[in-house]
Amino acid sequence: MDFSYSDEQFMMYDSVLGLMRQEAGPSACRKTYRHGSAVARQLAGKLADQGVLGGGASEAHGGSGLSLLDYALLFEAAGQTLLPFPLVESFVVTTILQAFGEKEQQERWLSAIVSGETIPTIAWGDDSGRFGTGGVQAVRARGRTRLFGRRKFVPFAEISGLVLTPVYSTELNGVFLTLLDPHRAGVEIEPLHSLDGSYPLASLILNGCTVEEGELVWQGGNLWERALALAQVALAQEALGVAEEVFRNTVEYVKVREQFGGPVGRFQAVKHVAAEDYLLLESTRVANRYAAWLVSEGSPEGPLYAKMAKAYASDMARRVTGDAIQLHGGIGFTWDSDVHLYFKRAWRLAQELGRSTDLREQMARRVVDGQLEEGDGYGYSL
Amino acid sequence: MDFSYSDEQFMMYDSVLGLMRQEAGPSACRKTYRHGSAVARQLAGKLADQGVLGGGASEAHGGSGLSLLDYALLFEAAGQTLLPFPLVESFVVTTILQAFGEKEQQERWLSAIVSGETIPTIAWGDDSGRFGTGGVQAVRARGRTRLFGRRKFVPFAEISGLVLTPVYSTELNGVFLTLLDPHRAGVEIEPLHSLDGSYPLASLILNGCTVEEGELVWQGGNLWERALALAQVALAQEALGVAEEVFRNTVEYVKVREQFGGPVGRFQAVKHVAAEDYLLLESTRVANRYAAWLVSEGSPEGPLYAKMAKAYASDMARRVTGDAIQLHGGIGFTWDSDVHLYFKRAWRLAQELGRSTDLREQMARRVVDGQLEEGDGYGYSL
Amino acid sequence: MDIRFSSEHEAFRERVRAFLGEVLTEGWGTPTHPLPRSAQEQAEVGMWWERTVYEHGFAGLSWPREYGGQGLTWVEQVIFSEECARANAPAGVNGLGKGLLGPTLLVEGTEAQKKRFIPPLLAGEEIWCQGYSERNAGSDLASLNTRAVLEGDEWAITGQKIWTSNAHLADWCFVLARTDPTAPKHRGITFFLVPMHQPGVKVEPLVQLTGEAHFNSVTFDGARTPRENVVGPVNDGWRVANTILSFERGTTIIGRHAHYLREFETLLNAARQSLGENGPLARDSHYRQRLMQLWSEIEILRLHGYQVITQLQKRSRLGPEASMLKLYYSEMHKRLGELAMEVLGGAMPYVEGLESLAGGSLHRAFLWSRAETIFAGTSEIQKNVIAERVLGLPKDGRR
Amino acid sequence: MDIRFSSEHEAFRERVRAFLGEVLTEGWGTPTHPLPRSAQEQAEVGMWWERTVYEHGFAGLSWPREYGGQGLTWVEQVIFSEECARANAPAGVNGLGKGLLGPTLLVEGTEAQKKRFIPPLLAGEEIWCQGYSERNAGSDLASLNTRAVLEGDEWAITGQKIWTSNAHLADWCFVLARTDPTAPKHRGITFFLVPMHQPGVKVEPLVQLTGEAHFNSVTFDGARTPRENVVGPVNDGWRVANTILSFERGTTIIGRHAHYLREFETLLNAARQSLGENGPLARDSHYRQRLMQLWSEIEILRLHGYQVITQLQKRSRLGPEASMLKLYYSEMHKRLGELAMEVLGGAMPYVEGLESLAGGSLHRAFLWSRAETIFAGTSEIQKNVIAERVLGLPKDGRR
Repeated sequence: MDFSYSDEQFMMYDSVLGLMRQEAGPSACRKTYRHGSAVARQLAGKLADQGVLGGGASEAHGGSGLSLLDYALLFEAAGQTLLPFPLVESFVVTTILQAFGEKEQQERWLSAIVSGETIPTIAWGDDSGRFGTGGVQAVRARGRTRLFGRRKFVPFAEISGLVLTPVYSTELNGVFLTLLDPHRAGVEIEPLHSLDGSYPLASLILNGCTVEEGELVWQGGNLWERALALAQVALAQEALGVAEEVFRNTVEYVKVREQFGGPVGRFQAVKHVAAEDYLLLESTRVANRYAAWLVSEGSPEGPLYAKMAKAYASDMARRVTGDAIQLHGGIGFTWDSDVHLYFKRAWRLAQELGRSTDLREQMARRVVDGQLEEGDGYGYSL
Repeated sequence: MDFSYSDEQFMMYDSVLGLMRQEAGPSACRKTYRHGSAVARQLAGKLADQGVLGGGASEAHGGSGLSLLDYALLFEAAGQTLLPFPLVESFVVTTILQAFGEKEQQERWLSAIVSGETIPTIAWGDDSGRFGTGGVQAVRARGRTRLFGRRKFVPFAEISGLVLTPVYSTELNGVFLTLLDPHRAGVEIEPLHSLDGSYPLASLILNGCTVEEGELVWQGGNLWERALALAQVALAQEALGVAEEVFRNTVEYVKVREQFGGPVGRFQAVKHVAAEDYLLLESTRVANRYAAWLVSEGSPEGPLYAKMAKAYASDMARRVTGDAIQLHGGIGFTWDSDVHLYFKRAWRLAQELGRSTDLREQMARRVVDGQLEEGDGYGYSL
Repeated sequence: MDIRFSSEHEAFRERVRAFLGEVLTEGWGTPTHPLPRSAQEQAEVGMWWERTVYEHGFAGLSWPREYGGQGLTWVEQVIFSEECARANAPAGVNGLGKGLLGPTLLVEGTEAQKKRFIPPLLAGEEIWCQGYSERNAGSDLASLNTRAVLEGDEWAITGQKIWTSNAHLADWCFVLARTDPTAPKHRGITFFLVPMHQPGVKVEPLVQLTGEAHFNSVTFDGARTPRENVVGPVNDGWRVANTILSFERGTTIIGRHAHYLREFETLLNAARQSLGENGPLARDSHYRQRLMQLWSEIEILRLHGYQVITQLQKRSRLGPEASMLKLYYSEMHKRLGELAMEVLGGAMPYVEGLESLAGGSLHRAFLWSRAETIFAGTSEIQKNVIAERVLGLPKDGRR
Repeated sequence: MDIRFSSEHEAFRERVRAFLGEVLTEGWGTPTHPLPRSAQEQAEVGMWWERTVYEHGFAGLSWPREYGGQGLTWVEQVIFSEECARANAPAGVNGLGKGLLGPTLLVEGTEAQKKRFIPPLLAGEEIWCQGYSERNAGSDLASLNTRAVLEGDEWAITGQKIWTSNAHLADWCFVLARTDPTAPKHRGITFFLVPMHQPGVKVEPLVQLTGEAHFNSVTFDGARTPRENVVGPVNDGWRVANTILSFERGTTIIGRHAHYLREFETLLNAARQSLGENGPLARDSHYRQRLMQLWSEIEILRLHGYQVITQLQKRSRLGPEASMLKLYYSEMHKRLGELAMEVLGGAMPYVEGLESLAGGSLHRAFLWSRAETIFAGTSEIQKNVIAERVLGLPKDGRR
């Protein structure tokens, strides 16, 4: 019974957090608000130098072959430093390529990703604005496969060299995933102004671009479920990082901000909010850790607990970052204060890959509609 | 524009509250917990003496002919004093009898109710545990109408001489209301232990009892809707009274209860809960007043706002009475403290005539599914 | 009790509608009509609106005729506010002048001050801003450090104020400044009227988290104002500023529900289009519950407004319980904004463009509502006021 | 990280299951099996359970063998707790002895005290109750007024304690009493072990709002205890009582999730049967959301337990952050009870009989949970502890 990260995992966290504090943080975040994804392009090399883009890639491809559990703390660091880079997408793409890609695909892409040369991303949203596999159709004619349709909510599409996107093929009567270079004929990227200006999102419009054999990674919607579970836990960890960073800053602020003859942190109205937020933070921490472990182990329970972690973390982060504005008073509402950067990121994260209510509804289909199975909740899941 | 009760309405409130404080209050409530509805039997005479049972009955029948709006403050007083008597049911029955009964029915029942001789009640619950009109069937054979079935949640059934209950007739293919003396052959009363021991509820089981012509008051489910709207507003007012009474006592308690070298009421943890509760109380007050006015005026908007008032008041009263236990600390958890009497009554009221979620769903059918109509929300409803 | 509007009031409502139909361009207020977006445009429209309302006889509806008001009642005021909200009429730029300074002058001002300042205020000829908060005097406003010193017949004012809305448009500022540094902190403060167009006044924009500069900081560096521009006695400014405050906290809610009801309709429309696991959210019980709870709260705000009007008619003043109304609507509006963002789901981060189901107005409500629970007394301060001044609970350790 | 149980642990779990299957009557723990309802029955079963657990070698699983414990770890403890909850095993009557006094003695007691008191405590031969709170010393426990005076070789104790669970069954009471009235309030308190069976001790039941008398008041009127029954130094009892407290607040959550999961299943069953406007509540999105939120919170409680066990294995003690766990589960349990009552709808007032979909167990959770946020430190006190001792925020005006 050991429910804690290893010393190695903590050491990697410390060193990556150090790098990210230096290279990212509120200033890089603000730069991205102004200049868009170009900032991420610059960050890629620095992250690669420290091996952060190694993700699930094996050592043969220059990667570290690490699991979601190994990476969990790095996503937390990304949240703490408001990293304006698609680290989650990078990790999911390398992990899936390594596990399911053909040798040729791996050789073609993995080392380019690990070195920071190619930034991968994922076309998360379907045409209904949710996170299913719909929206893009593959049409086969004259020996070529062409794609038509639209996917939404694609992070950093403009600087990305590789987009993972699900495609429906009428011919094959099923869903497969494709890895697509978006800078080719028949692909259009439609950037949109986002509330969280440090994480540009775009729509990907496919007007008949061709895909080659090597670009079809794997058939079947299960792989998309797997990508979602990996990313949901990663986002939950990012949300934890976002919230804990602004929470710590807020706690320090209320210790020094004086009103009515003393620090405002002495008032119960402040203390009790801080105590409740702390409890939510620590609860998120254990929920995420468990979900990361289950998903890394390939447990059939993984997706359920990934949803739970994402929903809980999203609700927590929205509340904690909102409280941070309130506890900062007027200053917290200014553009110059960093608080709003965390607040907006928390809300953007919460809406990605399923609203909390959508995730809980998905969970209910198993827990409420199904039967609690032997072992559920009694400590021997997996 | 006059959004306040009249001086006459306030005067009647003061005098009835005085009576109820003397005759009811926590001690009569506790007596009912121990001895059941016999206590209500004794109260009937005293309430009648002061004309409180006059309800909607006209002066010709010894009543006061007052409207729901006129009575609203009396229901508040009933809540404040935890009145263990079916005043709501009495008012609804007299109002409906006066408005829709045949002359003969009125003569037979109204003066008996007004004088306290007969205590009326209503069989609120259908066989599914909700508050529709189902559960009882009328069967006509050999010139007689017989009733079969079960209704639930009948307050003070054991001492009641007259039960208003909806009945479905296959022959007439519709719902009608009947006014039934439950102490006759073919009627069984099944009392059940209730959480709120000061408001005994029972099931009414009809095993083929006969009804006479005069006992069928009116045909049509609309009348049942009307009874519900009247009673929902009355319960909302009762819930307001329950909550405001325990709230006032709690505020006084935290002014004198000392811990850590001073009154606990100086801590923000206490003050802010009190402030939030106060806001909920005052908001309930205006919601109820508006609903009472609309229903009294016969506005088509009445039922919508009756549901709104009931749902809001129920949620408020559960929260305020729960906070009262917490703010009293350990003492609030003892049987000897009166706080739990208010808490249990608030919860019982909240579950009667529709959960808050059921009521909001009913509201949504008009507000969400329908269109907001000209005038809605802009102050010229009715 | 009877809250039907009289036939005179209904006739007034018709007049307001006719006025709005006449002065607003065709289609104004409908979702497809472009509203002013840039700060510059908004300011220009706001200035125009102030003058237009005045010219058509709708400024200062409940204020005395002798100072340029209309001599009517709060009922006309609520009707006017409702109709403006329903038409999505522009926001004026003199809200603090009309909401705070005017009522203060009517009660505390000298006859000369009323004659001098109120008519141009109502006419939109002189715009006002408010110099209350400072960087270290927010919730604890009475600890303000701006100083005023009498030099001959003029006061010289020095210090920095923040959160002064519309200072860049304003002609005058009403300022709280310390005139007796040796007195207890609530005692040595005076209420001044200070002209903005003078060398000793510097205005700088303060960008808020919405990305707009709604607020400013105002630096007074020996700014001058004549001796007669003190409201109330010298060193009695704290009382002057506060006597009117709870009155104002109450009356600012009048008509506000109509504004939120507009936003609710937009939200409802978004919920009909936005999909969740069970189809459109407007068909999902979880969202239906929250929508109806919100609708109930907006309706109850309307009723609180009627209560306030009734009290004003009967007693012409409000008690400290009016403090609760600012707490009520600001916290409610925050919930409205949050629900709206949840409803937008994956599309929520898109503030503009076709992707946004709501055309951006819900985003503004979402972000702006974060400020509403802070300015004009945080929710925490409002709760203290209710607990101490309404419920009589003992003061805590605030000094 | 690896939270799979080892094969040894799984073997232990099998042993526990076998034990429970053997000693509990057929059908025990299933909804149809009548559980003891009267206080008398419950007490008898509780006494029997203490002895049975001991006789089968499951008492004091993580305690040293030399004092009658099993010398195992917290992992065995959590397994035992989980299995007991799953089987709905009876509650013992020596919880405070095992949860609070035993651990206190193990750290603060003399060798003689450990040898004398721990073995009979574990064997269920001596039942303990706790004499901490007084009528005017609840949250502010340190202001207690019970006095102890040394008379020869015995202490004489006088004062009244309340909220002493199981005092009517207890053989001993651990008591905080003031021994130096002139010292600052936290300094003059001593920790005593006092026999209950003596003339100077009077126990009276305190009926709580559930209608049961779970608590008592205990009046000490010159009650005696020998000099050697002081734990820790005289006048140092506040520290003795507190050093172990956050440790205990943490460990009491171990296995608790399994108990709540049982209640959740009952609630789920009720939600499947209970009807709302859209059919069974288990199909209604609003209730599904709340059910899944609650389930998530119960699961997270399980994970908090694993975290505590891991910390105990590595550091063998817990920090003040364990305070948060009592806050967490008590507030969660209150929400569980409230949700259950809402689910029961119109049938909610029926505590017993066929009308109740849940056979009364949810009603008990509902009512009892109101006490859980008050006793052993109110939620407000827990938040103060977190804010001040974990987050380092300044103390407020408490004295």
